[in-house]
Amino acid sequence: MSALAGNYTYYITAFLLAIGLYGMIGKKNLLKKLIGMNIFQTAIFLFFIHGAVKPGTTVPVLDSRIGMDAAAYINPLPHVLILTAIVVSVATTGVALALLITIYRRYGSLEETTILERMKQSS
Amino acid sequence: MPQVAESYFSLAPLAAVFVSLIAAVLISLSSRKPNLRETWTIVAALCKFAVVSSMLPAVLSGLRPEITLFDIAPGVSLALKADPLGLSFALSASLLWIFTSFYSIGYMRALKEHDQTRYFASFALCLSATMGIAFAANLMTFFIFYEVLTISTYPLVIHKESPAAISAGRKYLAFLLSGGVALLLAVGLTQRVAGTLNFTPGGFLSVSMGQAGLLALFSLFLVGVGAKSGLMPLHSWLPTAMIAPTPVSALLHAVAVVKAGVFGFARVMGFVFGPELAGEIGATTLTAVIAGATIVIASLLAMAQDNLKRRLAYSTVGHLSYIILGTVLLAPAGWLGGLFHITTHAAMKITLFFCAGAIYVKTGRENVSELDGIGRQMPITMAAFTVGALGLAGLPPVGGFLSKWFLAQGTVETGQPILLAVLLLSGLLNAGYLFPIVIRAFFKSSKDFTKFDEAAPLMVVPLLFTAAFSVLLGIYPDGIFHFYSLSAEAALGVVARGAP
Amino acid sequence: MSHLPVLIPITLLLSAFLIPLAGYVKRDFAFAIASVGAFLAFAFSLRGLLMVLSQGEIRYHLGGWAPPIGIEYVLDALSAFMAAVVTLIGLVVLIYSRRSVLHEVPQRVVPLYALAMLLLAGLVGIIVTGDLFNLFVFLEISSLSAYALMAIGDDRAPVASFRYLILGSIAGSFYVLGVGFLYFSTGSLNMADVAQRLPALYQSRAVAAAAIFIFIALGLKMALFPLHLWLPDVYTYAPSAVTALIAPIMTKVSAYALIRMLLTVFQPHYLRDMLPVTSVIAWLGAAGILYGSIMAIAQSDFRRMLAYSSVSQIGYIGLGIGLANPLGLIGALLHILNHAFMKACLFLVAGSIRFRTGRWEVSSFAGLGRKMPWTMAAFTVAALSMVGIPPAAGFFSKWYLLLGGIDRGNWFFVATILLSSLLAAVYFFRVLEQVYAGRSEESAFKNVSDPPASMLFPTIILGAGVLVLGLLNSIIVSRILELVVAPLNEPRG
Amino acid sequence: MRERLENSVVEGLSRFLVPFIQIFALYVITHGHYGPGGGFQGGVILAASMMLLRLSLGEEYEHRRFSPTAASFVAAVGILIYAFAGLVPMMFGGRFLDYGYLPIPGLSPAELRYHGILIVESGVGLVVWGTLVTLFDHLLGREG
Repeated sequence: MSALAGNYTYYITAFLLAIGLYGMIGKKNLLKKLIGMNIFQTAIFLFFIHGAVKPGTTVPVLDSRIGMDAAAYINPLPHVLILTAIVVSVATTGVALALLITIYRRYGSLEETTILERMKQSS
Repeated sequence: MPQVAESYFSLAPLAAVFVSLIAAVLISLSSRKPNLRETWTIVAALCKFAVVSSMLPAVLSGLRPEITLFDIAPGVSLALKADPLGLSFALSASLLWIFTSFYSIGYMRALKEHDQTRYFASFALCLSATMGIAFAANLMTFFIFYEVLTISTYPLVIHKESPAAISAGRKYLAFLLSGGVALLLAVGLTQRVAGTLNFTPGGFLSVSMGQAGLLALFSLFLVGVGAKSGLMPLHSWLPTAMIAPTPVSALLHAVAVVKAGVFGFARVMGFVFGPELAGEIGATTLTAVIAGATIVIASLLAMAQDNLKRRLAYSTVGHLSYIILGTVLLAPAGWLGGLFHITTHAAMKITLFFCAGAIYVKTGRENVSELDGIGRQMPITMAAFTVGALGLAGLPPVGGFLSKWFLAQGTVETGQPILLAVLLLSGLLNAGYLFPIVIRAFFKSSKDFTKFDEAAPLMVVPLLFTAAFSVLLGIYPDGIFHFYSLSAEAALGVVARGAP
Repeated sequence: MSHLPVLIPITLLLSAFLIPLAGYVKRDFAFAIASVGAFLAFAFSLRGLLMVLSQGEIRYHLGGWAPPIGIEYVLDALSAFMAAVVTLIGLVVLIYSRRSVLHEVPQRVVPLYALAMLLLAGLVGIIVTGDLFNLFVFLEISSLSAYALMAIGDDRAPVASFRYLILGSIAGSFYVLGVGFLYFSTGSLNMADVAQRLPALYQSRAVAAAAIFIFIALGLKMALFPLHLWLPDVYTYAPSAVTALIAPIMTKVSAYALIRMLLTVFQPHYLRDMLPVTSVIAWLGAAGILYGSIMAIAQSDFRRMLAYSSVSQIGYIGLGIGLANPLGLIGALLHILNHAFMKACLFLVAGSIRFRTGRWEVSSFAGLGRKMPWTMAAFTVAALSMVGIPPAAGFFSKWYLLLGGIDRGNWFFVATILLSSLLAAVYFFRVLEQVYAGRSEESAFKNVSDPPASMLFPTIILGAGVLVLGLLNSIIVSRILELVVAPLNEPRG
Repeated sequence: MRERLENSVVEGLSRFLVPFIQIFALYVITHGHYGPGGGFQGGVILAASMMLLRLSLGEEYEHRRFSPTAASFVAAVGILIYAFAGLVPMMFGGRFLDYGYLPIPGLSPAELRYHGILIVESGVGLVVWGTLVTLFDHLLGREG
């Protein structure tokens, strides 16, 4: 179990990645694909956050009690990276939702199968 | 031994290529004024011939006009150089282009063909590509103009725009592009194996590069160049391309395009591998077998063709293999015969195609069976046809006899009786499929050809000129344009590993 | 300290921000700012290229933070060459797009140009950045603007764009995952710094995982063969000006990133000998060449045919990278340039045909040869170049790839390169036949003629460019590309 | 959703809450550079307050107070502030985004970096605010 203790988050990340990937590729409903994408991206955020953690350290905000010793703070860089990744994820989801709305307005459904049928009929 | 030739910088080879390139542009721009357009073609033909013949004295005295433009790829430059072999091919092509331009003006106007601008522009483009092939100094330049020639002939093959023409175009492209791809691989391999692509008389490859590899490389070259020179398995595009207008079949499919293939073969055999190396790796026997077979089978097939142009096409396939046969014999006479046949065959075959065109324009008849008694109506045309037929069969007064004579001499010197037999047999076969036409024209009578009624002078005069030219080549081969000495010097250069 | 490396992306970003403002005042300002921005960016990248060739690479770090902490922008032979190509094609297509956009999506002009500039900024950012994570940010900027641009098209465009969004974000996330693995094993994000720290870690599985994730991600963005599923629909349903902007450069920039990873980050020795990554790419590239050509033959819609031919041409670039020998890589890099010109010209012709006749099926092109002579002349030159007929540019990239394949001694690759030019001949000459020798029955094309000068002139420039590139390719190769492939010449030790 | 919600409790509550939300949003923006928060988060809170008003008090009323064109105008201005905060140092000898070279008199480079971040954060706040409100209007707006 010691192997699991130290890095159980990696297993969770891998598990979430698998769910997200399945959601994106397996599901037929476009909105479910979008949800799958968000799960996928959250898994990666988890992976980065876990990478930044040092046992027994605190939030990387300068605290007079702890002083300037870097070892006392967790590694702030992955957090910054993930902040940007979150912005990107939100933007992608925003664009995806806008696309889904136009698709829904045009085809009246978000099921890929019905959309493809209606596309064939109209072409 | 002619002294070692040194090359001097001269713009002439480049000018030869550019003359018809500029003409092609001018032609396409002056599409609304037919007369101006036609004058561009004729002016370009005359200038090109002048430029090419201006190099004649220099090349004969052993100099080599050369121009290196720029590096087309690291280590490989776009370079043009006029050596005897290249000059004799360019000279015959440009001379015959003059006659063909007059002839095609008459032909196109007589039949009121559509899209004449595209026709004349691509014709000019083909000629500039032919000049590029003739004067290419290395394999890369040769390959570039080789492919440009394939593409610029395509619009001429599909000129009729009928479904048959389009499928002929597809077949034409399928064969020639696949040949081009094989040639590209061969050139690539040569670049990697030998490091250089420049033509050097006597070849620059050496047996140290592996016997089997070299034979494989040679067979790639054989396929690449063979497609255009109508070697037997790869020839079937030529008869179907006869759907093109007759001047196209006359100049391109008898003189420029197919001769480019055979000329390329001579370059590969003489200037890349070298006759001795080719002999060592067994390439000569391989080619001799294919060429011999092509000659015999093509002549037999020619007999079976009723359509006149298809019969001439198969005869071209046969005669091209004469030239290939010449390059296979290790004796200077063999090479001389082969190279000289490039010019003589061009003159004779173009005459026959011109006659076929004149007959078609005047009587609308294409098949040999419908030509009974045509001699009464078109005696001049049929007279020229007879001259051409005599030459092709290898009878004395016409040039064809001389080239066949040297070829035969070559086979005797190298002791190859089978090839000698093939040559003689094919002479008979040629007679077999050409003389019946002459006999049918003059000695059979028919009611619809009674009064004298020749085609337009614009077509008949070029006809007579080419016939006269073939006879000139027969009687006084080293005549005005020294074709004989050009071929002789090229042959000596290659076989005796002497001057380039 | 020259500002060039950062000036190229900024001018594009700035004009992307100015366009919405100017758009309120007057719609035409959008096009004006876009073309000024693109022209400035091209001028800077050209100047950068000349400076790099004379003085060597230019390094620039942002915000005063010296590398490896700060984000570093690098203009070396490879990135300056790519920046010049991308901005030039962007400029030419932008000039072309004015009339075409007004014709197809008149009510979306301002957002379209803002997004186009953002797309160009993102692509140029990927090229110029020397920081692994910054590359992810620019990758997402360009992808997001591409998703939005592609959705502007007709009814089926949003569906195609959504599928591309899903696949694109998978690629982006894989890339971030790969960078995460690299960061946690080497402790740095700067490419040069990571490159120094990696050799010691070549045995670790994390670095191997990073390499695999990054190459899958870039392979997907590059539409390398099995990962190309998004490409055909997107190129077919997006507005023609958008496809003309995206097709020639977007996949090439991911190919550039792949080459940057091969040459700079993971040394070629690692990816070629220790991990079979390059040979996998080579085999995928070769398979892509054949798949793309065969699928292109099967299409009747002209845009779809060009889309599949893009898949096969990207296969060439993949093959060139996969060969990982100097000549192969020169072939790949030259093909990035050649294909950008050829594909841009072909899509501009497609746009002009749509602008005049509104039809896409090849069968409806009968008689266009006479009605649109100049456009079809440019099309013929580009088509012949795609088939690989010398002296057009397409032939020479095939020439180097061929030599690279022969050097590598892999006859399947050599055969694929040669066979594909025959396959390309099939589907391009089928169109040429239709254009020049087709019988046009319906009289619908009575008043069809060449498109207006602002559309025709860029098409002609690109067509002529293909020829000029062919003749001058050895200057490009010897002056620029040979510098780029120098690291490949190291012994295999 | 688009008409005025005739429900006094929701209206009264939202009228009461919105000012406090907006002040908190400004607090988050301005304290972003050394504490949790920053331009992005502040902008989101600001936009949320706008959406709350749009949802509760109905679209027509709110559009007069903060119309969609104004929203995208604010977004454009915000991004330009950010861009010029990056460009201006380049004109004064620094590198792109190097706030130490901002031409504000009487401040040492360290303080300049401190305030530079504030300018950038306010720019980002405006952008996020404008963009999210535009996004909200388009997603729920009438025109397609």
